[in-house]
Amino acid sequence: MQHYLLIPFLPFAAFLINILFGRMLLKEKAHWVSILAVAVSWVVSVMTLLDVISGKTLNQDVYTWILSGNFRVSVGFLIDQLTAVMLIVVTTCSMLIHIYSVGYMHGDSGYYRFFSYLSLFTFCMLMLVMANNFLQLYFGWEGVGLCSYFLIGYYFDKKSASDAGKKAFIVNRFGDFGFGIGIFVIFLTFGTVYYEPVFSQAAGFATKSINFLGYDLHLMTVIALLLFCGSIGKSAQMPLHVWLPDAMEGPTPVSALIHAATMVTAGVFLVARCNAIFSLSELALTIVALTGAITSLFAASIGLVQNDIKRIIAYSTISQLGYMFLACGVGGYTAGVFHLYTHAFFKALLFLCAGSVMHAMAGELNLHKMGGLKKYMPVTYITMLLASLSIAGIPGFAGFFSKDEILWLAYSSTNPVGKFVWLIGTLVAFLTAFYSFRLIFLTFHGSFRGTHEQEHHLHESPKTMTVPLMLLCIGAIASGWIGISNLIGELVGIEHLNWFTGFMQPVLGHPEGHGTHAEEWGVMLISIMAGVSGIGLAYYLYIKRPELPDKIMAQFSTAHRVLFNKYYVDELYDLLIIRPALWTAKNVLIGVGDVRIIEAIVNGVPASIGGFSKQLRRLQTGLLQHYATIMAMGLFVIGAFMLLRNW
Amino acid sequence: MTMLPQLIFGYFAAVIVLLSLLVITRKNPVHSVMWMLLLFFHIAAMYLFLNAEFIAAIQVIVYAGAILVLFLFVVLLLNLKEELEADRFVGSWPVAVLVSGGIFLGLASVLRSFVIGRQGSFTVELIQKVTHTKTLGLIMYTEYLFPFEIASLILLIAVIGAIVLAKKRMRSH
Amino acid sequence: MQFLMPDLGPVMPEIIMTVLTLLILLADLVIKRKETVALLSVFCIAAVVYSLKGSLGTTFNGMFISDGYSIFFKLIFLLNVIMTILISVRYIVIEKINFGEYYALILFSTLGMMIMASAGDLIVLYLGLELMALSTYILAGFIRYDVRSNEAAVKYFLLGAFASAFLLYGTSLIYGLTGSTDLRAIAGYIAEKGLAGNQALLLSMIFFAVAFSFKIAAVPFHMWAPDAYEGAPTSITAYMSVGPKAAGFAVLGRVFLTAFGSLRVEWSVILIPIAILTMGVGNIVAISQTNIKRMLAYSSIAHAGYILLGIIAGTQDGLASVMVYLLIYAFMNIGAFGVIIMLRSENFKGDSLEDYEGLAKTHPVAAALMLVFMFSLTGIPPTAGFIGKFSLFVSAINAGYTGVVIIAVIFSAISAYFYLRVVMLMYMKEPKETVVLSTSPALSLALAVALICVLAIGVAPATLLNFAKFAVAGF
Amino acid sequence: MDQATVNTLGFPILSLLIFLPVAGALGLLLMKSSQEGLIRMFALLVSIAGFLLSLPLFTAFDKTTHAMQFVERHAWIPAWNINYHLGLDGISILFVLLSTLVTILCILISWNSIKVKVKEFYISLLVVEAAMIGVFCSLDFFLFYIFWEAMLIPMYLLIGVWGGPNRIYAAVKFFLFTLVGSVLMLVGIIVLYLYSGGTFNILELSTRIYPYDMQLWLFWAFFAAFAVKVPMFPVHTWLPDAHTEAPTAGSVILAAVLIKMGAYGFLRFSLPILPEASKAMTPVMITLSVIAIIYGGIICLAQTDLKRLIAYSSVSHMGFVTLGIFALNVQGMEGGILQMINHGIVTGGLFLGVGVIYDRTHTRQISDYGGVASVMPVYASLFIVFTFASIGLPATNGFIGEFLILLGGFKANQWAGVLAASGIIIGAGYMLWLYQRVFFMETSEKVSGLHDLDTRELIALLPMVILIFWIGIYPDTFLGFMHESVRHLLERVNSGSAHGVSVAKNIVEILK
Amino acid sequence: MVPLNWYLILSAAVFSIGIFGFLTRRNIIIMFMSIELMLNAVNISLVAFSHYLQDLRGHVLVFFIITVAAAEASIGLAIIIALFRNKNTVHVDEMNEMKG
Repeated sequence: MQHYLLIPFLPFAAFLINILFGRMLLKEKAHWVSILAVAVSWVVSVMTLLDVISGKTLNQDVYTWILSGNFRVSVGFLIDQLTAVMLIVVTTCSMLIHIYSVGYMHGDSGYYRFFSYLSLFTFCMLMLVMANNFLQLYFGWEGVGLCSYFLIGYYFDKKSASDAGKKAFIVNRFGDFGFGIGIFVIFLTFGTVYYEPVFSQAAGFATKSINFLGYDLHLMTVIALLLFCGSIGKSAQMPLHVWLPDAMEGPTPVSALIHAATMVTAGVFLVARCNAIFSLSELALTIVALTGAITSLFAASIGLVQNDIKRIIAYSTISQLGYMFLACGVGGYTAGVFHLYTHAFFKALLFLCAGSVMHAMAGELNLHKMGGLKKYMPVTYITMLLASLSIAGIPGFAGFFSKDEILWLAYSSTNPVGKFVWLIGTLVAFLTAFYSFRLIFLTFHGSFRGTHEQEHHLHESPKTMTVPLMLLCIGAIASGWIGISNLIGELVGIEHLNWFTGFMQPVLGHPEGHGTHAEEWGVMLISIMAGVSGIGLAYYLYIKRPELPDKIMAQFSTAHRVLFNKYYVDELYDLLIIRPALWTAKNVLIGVGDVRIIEAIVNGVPASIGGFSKQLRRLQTGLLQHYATIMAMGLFVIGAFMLLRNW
Repeated sequence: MTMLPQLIFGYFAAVIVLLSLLVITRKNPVHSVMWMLLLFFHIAAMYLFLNAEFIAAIQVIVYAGAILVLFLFVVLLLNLKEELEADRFVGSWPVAVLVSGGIFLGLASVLRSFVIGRQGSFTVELIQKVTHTKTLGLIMYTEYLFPFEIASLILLIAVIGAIVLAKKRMRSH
Repeated sequence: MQFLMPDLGPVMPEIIMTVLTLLILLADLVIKRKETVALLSVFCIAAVVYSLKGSLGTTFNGMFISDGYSIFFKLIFLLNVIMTILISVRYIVIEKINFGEYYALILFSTLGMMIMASAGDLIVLYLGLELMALSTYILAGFIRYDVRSNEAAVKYFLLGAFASAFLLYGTSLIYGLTGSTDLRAIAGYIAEKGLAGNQALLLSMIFFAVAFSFKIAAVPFHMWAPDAYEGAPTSITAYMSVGPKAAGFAVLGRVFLTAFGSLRVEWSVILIPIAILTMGVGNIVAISQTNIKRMLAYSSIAHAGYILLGIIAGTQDGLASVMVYLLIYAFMNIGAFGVIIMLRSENFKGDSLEDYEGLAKTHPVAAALMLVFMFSLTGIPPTAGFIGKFSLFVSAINAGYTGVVIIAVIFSAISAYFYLRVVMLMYMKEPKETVVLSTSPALSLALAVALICVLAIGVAPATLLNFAKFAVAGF
Repeated sequence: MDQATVNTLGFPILSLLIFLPVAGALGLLLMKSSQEGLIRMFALLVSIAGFLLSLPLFTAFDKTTHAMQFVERHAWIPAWNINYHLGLDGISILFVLLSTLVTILCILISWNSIKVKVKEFYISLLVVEAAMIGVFCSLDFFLFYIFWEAMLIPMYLLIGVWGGPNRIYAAVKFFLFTLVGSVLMLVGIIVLYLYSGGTFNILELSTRIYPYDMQLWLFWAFFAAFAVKVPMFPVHTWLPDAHTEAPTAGSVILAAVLIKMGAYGFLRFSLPILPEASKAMTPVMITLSVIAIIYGGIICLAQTDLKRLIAYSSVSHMGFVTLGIFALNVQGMEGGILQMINHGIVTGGLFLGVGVIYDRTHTRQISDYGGVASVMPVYASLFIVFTFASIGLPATNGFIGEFLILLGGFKANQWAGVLAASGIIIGAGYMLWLYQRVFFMETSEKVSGLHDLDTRELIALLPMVILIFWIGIYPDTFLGFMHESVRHLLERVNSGSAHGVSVAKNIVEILK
Repeated sequence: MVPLNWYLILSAAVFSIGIFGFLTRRNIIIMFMSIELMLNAVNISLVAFSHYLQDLRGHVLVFFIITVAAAEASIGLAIIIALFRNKNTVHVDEMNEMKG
């Protein structure tokens, strides 16, 4: 099974080739290297998946990376069910998006650069999912962050783009801060940072507590929450979600690959990977669930009123990521990963479609400048519609199965907040359907609202772009079929229809819903209702009565403003963190600390010595008598002192 | 009769102190020199009183005869008129009073613990018998030959110095 | 009374020096080229140095002691005078004081120092001191047409005479107390009679401390130094800043450690504040100077403060470090003055700090020399200055004066400021006007010797240290 | 002397390393100032020869022992029992290699930018190199001090003669700051020497036991010298000025090697000689380190001057180093040592990079830049490597060092670990902001039309980039050197503490 | 018999008066004369000591002091004359070319 090494290192080789020779030699042909590499990776991934299905897993060290005292960590790979699924998700999406980019990025001055970043990203993401220890995970984790930084800021001459890249990286660092400390605690607890010994020993520490920063806390809760900090950052959960909408400054394929399908799901992956730890802490799970639920509602509500096509999808991503955490929080790791998997397809598809639209609209992003595009770009329209149906949870589409499983697990969970998060989940399902179709209707239906010039340019995208759309569309529809609820299986008479859950069981365990079949049917029905009614409402508001939204907006202008401004979170951070930091730096640390105190002493002492020197100089008057008097006084003082001392 | 030495000492001491004060307080330097001449004679007399005839002699010959004359020469070179119009003391003289007074008190106060050192062999009788000049000459040219030679060098430099510093040609080529 | 010819062996260097100097004085009458006189002087010194070798011993009833201690000091004096003569040759022509007496007086002055170093009797000490001092007064005022030189001489002379009076008063007191002027006899008598706590003895010691402090220019008896150094001919400034100071330390060490050996506690109580004040005033006032000669005068005051640490330590190591330091100081200080002299030309004083601006650009070699000497004066390794300071500090700490050493090192760090300013002016400023250097082979030789010794002692001080240790062993 | 092994190379490699640059400087001294091309070439050759000469250290070093290697010992000043005693162990060897490498790069980067007093410049540079190597090789405290101080002279000149507009102030500040610190150390050295009965041998001093009170005093005396050099908060203010005003080569040497000497001093002297005091002072040192990390980091946010920002970032990074060292555990200490190397490479690289652009634009104001990445893509991509290494991205050297330090720091003191880790966030903030302002956004007026790196500059920058990844990906090459030495050092520190406890117990008993 | 201390007090008095004169007079020549006063004070005590110690060393020293005083006078006055030639004054307070 040694060929697994090809999976990450081929993209890495592609990266090296592109970055070293791209500018001078490859230029317009740069994509070949990358695509070839990722395609081979994909093939090997599929082979790996087949191996895993046939029961072969692998945990192997390649070489010792860091060795210091009793701390040892290596570059090593763990290939199990979870990894295998992630490999498929990553390589598939990556490959399709690589192909898509050939068309999308055509003619860009940094063509080679773009592909080398994509390859690097693929490498890092694969290192992340294939790691067999926390530190390598961290390596991939930061590596994808780096690529995200590069790709968001790809159009670096735009201030907004470079700002967004920087923001993404720094906000992520806040999460990584906790993640890093989590790794320290893990090492200090278990004496190792390898998954295998950590997870297998975790149960033994279930009741242990730890003195953390002076507080006695439950050990597993501490570790789980610290790790979860990393997840919050990477997966853009509240309160570290602010970077993701801005990340849309990057080229659209990037948004699709990194900020929808793969990188942002790394947080979910982390929680799923560490389920052995999370499961030992009720409190941590509750917090995960609540964070996920609140984030999903929060993001969905913002998504309702945005006008920027990519931002809407971005908020939808945040919302869906929240969903996944919700799932994990109620113990449904499998469901979370399942949603991760389906989401990767339909969300990547949504983004790529949006990219296709942008391509046609010459970079225009405002929904209100679009309309009626379906006749110009039918492939885009249909694929996007199908993706939206999938995200809205319409039965039969991939999103339905994963979402339904999450909601059922939440509903039936023993966790005290289970019912609550179910309620929110259902509400979010409704909102998701609504804004997804608002997007569809405003973009593709009605009449074109842009300029004539734009209208003249409207066209369907080239084959390199539409073919990936269609391929992804298959995923968006069919990817869910491997995890159809056993309930439906019973209905149609197939036992263990939910193959996915079974497949994942060795890694993620098997959560059981605690409820009756009737309840389960009820939950499913409600979720379908939520989706359908969301679509209906969108249809009503944007097709039937297009004048109504403006009225509603006027009616609830305050609410709209709050939502439109994303609850002012960015402004809040600016006020609470950035400004105080800069102010402190300028006025306190430099102004007072360095200048008034340290430098005042540093320069003040010599200055006062200098001043003293000038004063002392004046004693040397040039007058002989004064000299003599000082001498005589010296004699007198010494004499008086000594004589009195020895009286 | 036993009081006589004390009385004589008292006279000389008083006059010496008085003359010293006069020397340093006269505005006219010529007067100072003159008072100093008188002072030196009194000191010489006191040396006689202490059985040091030779010292008394050179006190008169060298100090009064040579050094003071030198002083007088120089004083006469100066512009006396201007001298008489200018202040005689510097502004900081009160400090000097305190300091010099303090030093005097210090010097006087330690005398309390003064003890005389090891007695030598040159008793008054011996010196009177051989005469002071001879005894002094004897040890000067034997025991103190070395310092004596140094003193001769000092005088030599004094000559050189006086010539170098006072001769007419100021610059070399 | 039988007259026995005393043993003249120990005093032979002094005799040779006297005779040769007198011959030079006579030769001066017929020699027109004064450079020849300089050359003769150098030969004279060479002969004296040669004769030092076999001069160990005590003579004139203990009045003259030629031991390792004094021989080491004599080497310093002779080194000092030879360097001074070398840097003077061209300089006194420029200053238009090219008289043969100049050399004779320098030699006599050195003779005085040699006598001081060997003095075993207070009378000899006094006469040696006066021989040195009177010659130096004349030399300080040697530029007769220059008001500053006159002023320097007057101030130096009057204050020097004033200090001599103190010395004499101290001598008379101790004579009265012990009935002797011989240093060892005095020490013996004090020990015998247990006079150590006697107030009169204390007072006498204070007078000696004051008088010697004057000679080494220790605060507050340093007031003459800046003015005298600034006004005197530069070559003489160089000479004065090393020679009389070293001589002062020689007698300070000898008198305080021999005659007043039993008053160690008392005199260290006096000398410690004096040392601290000296370092403080010297270094601090030097900061605000604008004339380099004056700055080096203050620097020389400060160095006296450091050297006092060795005396305060009161051990053989301490004395050895004093000797080592003075020797090193002779090289670096005369080296620095050599560069200053180089800048002096017919119509250019060259003693203002501003004159050094951009020297590295116009005269890189001169600037580099000055750089080395300045860093050595600061005490930065690998120059000799560091070795000197180090040996002083070691002996002082070894004697238990860690606190004083801490103060000393802080002052030596402060001193970096003004030494560095010279380097800064030379290397980091642009030249204002082109300075013409007045070099001569003699000056170059002196500077080369100074440079080589400063670096060589800095890198390989072992020989010098062993020599000093050996020299002081019989003290 | 079981603590030292014989030199297996058969020739006095360390002496050669020290005196080769000195000989080179003397050679330069003999050249005519006008032959600038020849002077540069000669200096370059000397530095390359030095580097090649240092490579045998790398290969011949025996990693399985903590003993000193390549030892040379000759009597030097018998009067004070001072020896010319050189040797390397796992702690010091890497710095020697770093020094020889950095010198080459400095000469390359100064090739065209130094236009006046060229000869003096290269002489100073080579003398600095010799002194740096000497500091790391010395096994005699006196010898160490000589090199330590001797470095001040050429450094003073480098900053003061070839520096920026405010160079004189910076040079004097640098000199006085360090001098005040080191003279206090000198007193400490002498006290130690006298107490130990007259030896300056570091190995011997490191095996003695000293009274606790004395250790405390000595600790602070050493602290004065080392903390200034590091520089630790609050004696760091010379660094921004010195870095900012120094010419590129000066900044690089300062950043890469010179300020390491402070931390090295802690490792070589404070810890092994004064184990109990070091242990007792750990809280203070850790606090100061953490303050430096955060303080230096936040201040960077407000900097408008390119070099000044990097200088303050050095304060922050060196805070990590001291934190690691005083964590007093294996990870912290190895991380600290590695981070010293890393910081040398990364910050050295950053300064090299700044030098490249400064040569073209002659401005250090960040606001004058913008869009450099558009006109100088190769330069931008190398610079971003330095940027991310400075931030501590995994796979760069910065990560390995910082991770180990934080791990060690966290182990020693959780709060310290957590607070210091926040420095990583701040670091990302100011470095990325810096990069954005300089390289991204619209091309500014001053930047437009600049040509990209030429071969010489590329050669100067590439070794640093290679090292960044080498250490980041396979740090064992470097960490491997230190294991034994660090273990030995920690044993010494910890055994010392046992004694300290017993002393304390005795005191308590006596008081009772 | 006159006690030794009487002489010593006298000596101290004259010495102090000499110091006072030296510290206060503007005229250099008078300052110089003050120094001579101080030397004479020393001489008085030395001669007295010699007398009371029955020793001649004091006399020897006085002899040398007088010799040196003579030499000193010739040199000092020569210096003063040189100064007077350039500055046309013998007042110390006009002699502050160098200070600080």
